[in-house]
Amino acid sequence: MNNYFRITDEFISVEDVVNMVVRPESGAVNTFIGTVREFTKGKRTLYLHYDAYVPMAEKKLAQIGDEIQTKWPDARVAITHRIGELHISDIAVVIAVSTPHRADSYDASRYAIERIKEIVPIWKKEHWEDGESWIGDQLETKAYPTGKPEEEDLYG
Amino acid sequence: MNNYFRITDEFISVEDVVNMVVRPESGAVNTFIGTVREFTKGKRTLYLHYDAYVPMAEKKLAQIGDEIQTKWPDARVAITHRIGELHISDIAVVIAVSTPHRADSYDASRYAIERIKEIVPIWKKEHWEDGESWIGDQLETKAYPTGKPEEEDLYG
Amino acid sequence: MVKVLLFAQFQEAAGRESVEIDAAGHPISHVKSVLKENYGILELDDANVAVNEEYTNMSTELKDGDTVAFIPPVSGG
Amino acid sequence: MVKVLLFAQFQEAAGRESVEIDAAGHPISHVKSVLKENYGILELDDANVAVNEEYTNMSTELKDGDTVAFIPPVSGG
Repeated sequence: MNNYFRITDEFISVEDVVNMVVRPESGAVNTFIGTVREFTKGKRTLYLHYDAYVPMAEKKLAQIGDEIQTKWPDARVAITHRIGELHISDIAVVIAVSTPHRADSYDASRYAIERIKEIVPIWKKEHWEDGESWIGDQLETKAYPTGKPEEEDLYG
Repeated sequence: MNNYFRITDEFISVEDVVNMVVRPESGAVNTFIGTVREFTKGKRTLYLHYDAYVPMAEKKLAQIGDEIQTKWPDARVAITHRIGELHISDIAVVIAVSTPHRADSYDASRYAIERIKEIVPIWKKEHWEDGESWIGDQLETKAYPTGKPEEEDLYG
Repeated sequence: MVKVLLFAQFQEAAGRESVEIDAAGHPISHVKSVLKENYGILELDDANVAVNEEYTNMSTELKDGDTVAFIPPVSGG
Repeated sequence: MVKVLLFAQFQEAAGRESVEIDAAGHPISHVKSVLKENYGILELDDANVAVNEEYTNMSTELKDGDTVAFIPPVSGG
């Protein structure tokens, strides 16, 4: 159970991730839980599929842990990200950060989710009522409909 | 299980509190978990005792929920605070806030814990190796040793 | 009569969870004086007060049947 | 030989998870050209690249036995 940075294709227990970081020196645990949202910009999601380059993704999660340790030496971090098919309200990611005092737990947790969205090789495919797309950026404004890239996506 | 703002004298399940706020419209849940820390300013805590004015404390937690709803209309909030005797690493409070997008979940969760520390009638008594004190402010710099208030605490 | 609730260090100082005081028609500051003089609760200057589970101030006039709570500095979370 | 890993939309465009390319001694940009021309992967300009699970850039020269991954814009979390 000491797998602090983990990609899994199974249900994530929030409690398991939290328990990895609770310890006598900490008084605060901040947890970020990403769940599958039904509507994005008015479009209804039916389900998602997450793909990952698993060994590299786990390395990059661990790197985020190291970055946090450098910025907040008293923090302890655990991150689990799920892949495969996920339905509405399913948990995709759980980040838990413990620190002695609360302010750092918020800041380090926020840092972790922002870095995940920048450097961890995981990809989300949205399945909508009228089609499907790999989502290509974190504002979720750019989608890549399978096999039909728009010219502006290629060269813009 | 729809008791969103709750004082309890039993173990708090993080999962239960999180599940109260997960819903199709949300994509993010931020959770703050307060745990009993062993050392504060070099002093070792053996255990804590939390007391509360229970009906008023639950009202004030609900008021914090209302304040968050006003500031972040898309948020849903649940807060459970434990009272009684707690030991090192036990969970004293769980706050869960769900929002459609992540930034709001962090901000609203942070708002909730700061407000708890301002307005909710709950008191913590620290039991140390060499004595015990009711803790009187949130910087934990001011303690009230039972029956022996310092003059500066009274009139300072 | 007014019911006065005591918590944390106030409860320990008085050795009881509540007292009944004949304070209808008086402001809360009157109850505060009684608690200091008759019940040995000395740290009341840092306290907040609530009537019927809502914060108020020391000048609030009490009615028969009110429940007053003296709230020491809080430390939840 | 160099192993080239394909993910997400690249995997779907090529219809396979990986290809082997005789690219030792060449920069990664060479592999990119091969993927465009021979495997129909057109959206490569937004991609990042990794060699042996670490990010690098298109000018990195490949060695025999390297594993190259083309990383589409990520969207975890």
